[in-house]
Amino acid sequence: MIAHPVATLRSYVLVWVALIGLLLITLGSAYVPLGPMNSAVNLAIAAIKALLVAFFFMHLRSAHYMLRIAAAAGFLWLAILIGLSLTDFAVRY
Amino acid sequence: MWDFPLHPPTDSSLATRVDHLFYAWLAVSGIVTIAVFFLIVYFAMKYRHGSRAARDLPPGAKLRRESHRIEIAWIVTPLVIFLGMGFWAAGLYYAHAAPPADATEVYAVGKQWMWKLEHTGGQREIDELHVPAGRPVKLIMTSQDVIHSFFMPVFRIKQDVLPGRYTILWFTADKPGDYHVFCTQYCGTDHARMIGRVVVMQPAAFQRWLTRGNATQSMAEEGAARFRQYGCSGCHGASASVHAPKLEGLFGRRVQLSDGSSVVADERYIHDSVMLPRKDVVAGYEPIMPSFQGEIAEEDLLDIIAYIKSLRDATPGEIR
Amino acid sequence: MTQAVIVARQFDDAEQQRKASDLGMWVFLATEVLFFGGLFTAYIATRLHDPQAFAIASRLTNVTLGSINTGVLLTSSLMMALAVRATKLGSGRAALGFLCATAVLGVAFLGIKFTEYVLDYHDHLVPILDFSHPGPHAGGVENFFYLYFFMTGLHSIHMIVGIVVVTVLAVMTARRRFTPDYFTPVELGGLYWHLVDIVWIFLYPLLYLVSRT
Amino acid sequence: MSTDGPSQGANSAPSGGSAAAKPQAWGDHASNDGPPRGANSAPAGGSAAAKPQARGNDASAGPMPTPRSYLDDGFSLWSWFSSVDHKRIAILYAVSITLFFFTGGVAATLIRLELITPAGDFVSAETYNKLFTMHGVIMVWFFLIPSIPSTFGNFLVPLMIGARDLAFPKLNLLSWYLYIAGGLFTVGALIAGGVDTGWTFYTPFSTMFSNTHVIAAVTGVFVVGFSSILTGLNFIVTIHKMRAPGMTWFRLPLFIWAMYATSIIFVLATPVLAITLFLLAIERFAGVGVFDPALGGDPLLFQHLFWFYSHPAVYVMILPAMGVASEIITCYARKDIFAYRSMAFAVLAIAIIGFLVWGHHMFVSGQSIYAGMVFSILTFLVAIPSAIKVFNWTATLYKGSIHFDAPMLYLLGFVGLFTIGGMTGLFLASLALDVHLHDTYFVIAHFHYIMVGGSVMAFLGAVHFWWPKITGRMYSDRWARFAAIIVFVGFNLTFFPQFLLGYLGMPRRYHEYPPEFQVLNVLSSAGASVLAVGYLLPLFYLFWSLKYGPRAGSNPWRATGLEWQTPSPPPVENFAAIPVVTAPPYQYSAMEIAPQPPRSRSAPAPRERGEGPGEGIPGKDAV
Repeated sequence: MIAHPVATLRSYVLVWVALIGLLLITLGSAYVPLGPMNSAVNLAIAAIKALLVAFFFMHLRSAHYMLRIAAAAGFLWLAILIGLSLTDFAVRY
Repeated sequence: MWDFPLHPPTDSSLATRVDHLFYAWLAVSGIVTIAVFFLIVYFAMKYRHGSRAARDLPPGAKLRRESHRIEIAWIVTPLVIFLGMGFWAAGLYYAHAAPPADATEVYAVGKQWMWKLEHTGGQREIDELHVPAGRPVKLIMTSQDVIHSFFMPVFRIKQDVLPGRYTILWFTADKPGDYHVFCTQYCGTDHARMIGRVVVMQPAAFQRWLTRGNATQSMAEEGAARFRQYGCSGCHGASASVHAPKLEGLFGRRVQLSDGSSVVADERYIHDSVMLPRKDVVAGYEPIMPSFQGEIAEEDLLDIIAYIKSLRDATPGEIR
Repeated sequence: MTQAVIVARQFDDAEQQRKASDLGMWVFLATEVLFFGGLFTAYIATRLHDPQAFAIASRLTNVTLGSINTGVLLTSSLMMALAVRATKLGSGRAALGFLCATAVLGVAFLGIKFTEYVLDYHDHLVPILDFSHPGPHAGGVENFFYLYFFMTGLHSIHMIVGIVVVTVLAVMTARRRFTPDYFTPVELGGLYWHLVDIVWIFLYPLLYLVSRT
Repeated sequence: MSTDGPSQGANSAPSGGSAAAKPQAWGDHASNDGPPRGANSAPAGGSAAAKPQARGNDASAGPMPTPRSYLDDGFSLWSWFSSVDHKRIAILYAVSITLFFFTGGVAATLIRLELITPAGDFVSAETYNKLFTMHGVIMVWFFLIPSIPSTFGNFLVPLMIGARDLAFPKLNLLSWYLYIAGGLFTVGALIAGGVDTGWTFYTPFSTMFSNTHVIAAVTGVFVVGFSSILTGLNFIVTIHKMRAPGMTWFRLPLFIWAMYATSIIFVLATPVLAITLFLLAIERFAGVGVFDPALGGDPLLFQHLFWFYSHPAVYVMILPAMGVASEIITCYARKDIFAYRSMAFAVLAIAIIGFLVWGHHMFVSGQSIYAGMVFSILTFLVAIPSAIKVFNWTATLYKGSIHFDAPMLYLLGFVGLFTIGGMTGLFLASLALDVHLHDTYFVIAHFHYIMVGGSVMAFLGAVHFWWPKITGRMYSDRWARFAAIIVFVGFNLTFFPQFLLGYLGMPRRYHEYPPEFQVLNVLSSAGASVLAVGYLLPLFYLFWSLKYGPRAGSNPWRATGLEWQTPSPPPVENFAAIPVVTAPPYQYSAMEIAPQPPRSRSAPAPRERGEGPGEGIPGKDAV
């Protein structure tokens, strides 16, 4: 029988606490006038939350590198789609 | 039967420069293609099965070293040549995109399936464009329905014509002639019939054509009439009781908007203000203007734009 | 090694089968990222086209319900993660409980979302069905809500699929189909659930928090 | 031949005799500076050792009669429609894409007939528009994109890497059903009256102005997209996780590398198309949406999203063809591929850079000129790996021992036509030149050189190369070579005049045209009739071979791939025992140099390297 390693209950709960904390921070920061930085802060927090979910809940932290590449590829290609179309949208409007 | 053309007519210096680029590419690609074909045929014959050609290859290490060198050579060489050609083409493209300030303006509206053109003097044409030789001409184009594309092979230029936007195209014809205009963006049933002529005339003849033309009044005058016909003057006129922005001296000026941003009042701004009046509301005014989307034809709107342009140097109160 | 694992004919052993399923799921998740990615691109282009409209429209969304829903979904993700953990540890009862909690939270999310939709409808904010917006930027606001319903609607469809999957997993767990050696379906179902959660993590600031100041 | 060990039992071809040639390339030929080592005389032991099998399987139970081939595994229609065997699914695909190919071909024929005269006198404008739309939609999504991946990819990926099947056989069958469902929607749209938007579905024409069955057609494409995604997913997982022992990444045949690169595109590009078409359908249905300028939407957004998929999709069409070329050219040149690693990296580079260049379809669309410049430069970068591939194929011929069987003729044609297609692509990547050439027949000619001159030539080459493996029968090589030459000539006659037409300025999608373009159009139509003959010929002699063709041995071409180590047609389980791989692919040179003496030996000794049939044309006497 292969023992499949599992993380502790505590670590899962801590990640959840962090997620809820970040949710409150992002909600709060939205009411602080920062100009265009509001969106940047919100998206940065969203990215952190997504990474927490991916690394801990989805076990990317201990996953085979191939799975990490597959996970990264989706986001990398999305970055290509958005980044290169911004060469048009960001300039033209 | 065999007297068909192999080369399109050329009537502008830009077209000649594009031709040079074309022939340069033809040379580069011709050399590569012929080399590949020659090598395939040569190897195929020399090394056909059963031939007596020597087939000894150098030993492994040396072979690898040599093939690495060959690999690098045929990565770097084409890359340098291709990028060089690419920058050459990009420079020309930039010239395509930058019309001179003194260009003669002609307005074009594409609609299924015809081109409507209007000169600033008010001369209207359908599927025909008369232009003077030797003078830069700038087309300001929009579409009333789907995407079209205005293509003049003789000048080697085309540009898509989009609804809700103005795109431009410019050229300077060298000599008189009569050439094709095609719509190259598929636009529905009679796409293939959305063709026309561009007639390049000597400047003097062009002037005669302009005066002889069908214009009863200039575009701006026509626009003034439309301005009243569509009821614009009811609010934007001098005697209006409604609190609406004044349009005298507007064109080309920077306008403060209600949301704190500002825009330059160009063709697109005026177009959007009429069609999408709630998009950009001038600071200090209520968003009460109705949309004219679907009410006003694009070519009438171009007249109105020409009218507002003509008021560039006017003082408030001139609009009646 | 116990014999509980059924190995399909094309695989050598359970290990190969499990790794293949894992990789397959992650590749599928990458396609999901780009499926939603097209919408995010459309969102960015439309927002850049008329940023004020998006600021105005975002203020019309119900940030209270949206934030609560985010919390609900994050919690459901925790439950799902714990269900996977319990399955791996072989405690079927705990796993069943966590799976049920996940499904219930998922249903709660959809309930809250539906409430929001109803409120939006009363506010005439549903393009196609009933949309009217006074003031400037009406077109841009309508486009925002078009995207809002498209994106959250597509997300909700994914949630429904996820709830069905989790329910099936719960039934299988109740029938003791999983062992510490065979838990691939639970793990894959969990990955799907978490990805749907990640999509929402990005939707939340883009739809609810554009301009609250 | 029956003296082979149990692990090779599968290899005794039904006919016996010299046909059961056993390749050695999988033996250890790593150094070719000396007499071949033991591997050469012990093919069974050296190259394919039985692998402990996870589960009892009667195939490994010792010497036994020829295992049941996949073709004999049930004869009812249902046994085909419910099969999860990758080889049967490949056949299902092959039959369906052939039907779609000829449907699309009929549309092309009618288009060329219409264009013989400048006036629109053969069909009406509406009909013409529907014809080129159906030609595009069917050829792109129902023929070219699934062509090589879904047929040869499905058939060969497990065989080439030494697996029993793809990782997810049921998903594989599902993807065929999705393909058929998508096809039914599209054919439904065709029967119900057609679609006239062009295969590009540009908004706002497709959303607000067309009066045809756009939503049905778009649904068909949406559904078939998921078929592509599932196929790609299956291949990626299979290639990662199911390779035979010893089959390291750099021992993979280049066809597998090409399939892997293709799958990346399937998986990462297709979902964007799906969501874009979804947005389009809703927008058409509801009259509201983000592509509509009336609300401040942007039709160029549609074009960006569409080409983000559709440009990489072009590489979906050509990358598998490149994989086929690498297999076939090495085999008939009897020489190792030149620079294997750079060939492998080049396909990956093409797949990845191919995602960065979509904006070159939009140089005159009204996108920003900065976008134009960025996309133009990136486009030149993708030309480099493509050029490497062409040069390396050519270099592979150098000092080879070249046979001119039909597959080789097709693939030499492929290299030439792909070169022309690729080089003319550089014209179009050049910004200022594209302004003139965009949306003219120059573009039509360019992409037909890539897709028809490239992909279809390679597809036909692959059909001829693997036909003996798939069906167990040999076709008439004479007829096949004749057809290959007809296709090459007909193709050039059809499409070369279109380059000239394009430079003259003839726009695409024109039902009528100015009279000065007629001569070139007539030439093109004449070429199309020759091309049609070239495409119909294989139907006859290939069907003939199914019944009357001599039986093929397991390896009629003396090729090195693992797929040639198993009988033709392969048994249900692919391999009696999973082979163990000990050497890189394509070791043809070693195979050629070493056994000169055995070459003329008439009766190969047992456990000796089997000799290809008589001089020159392998497979000729495979009775």
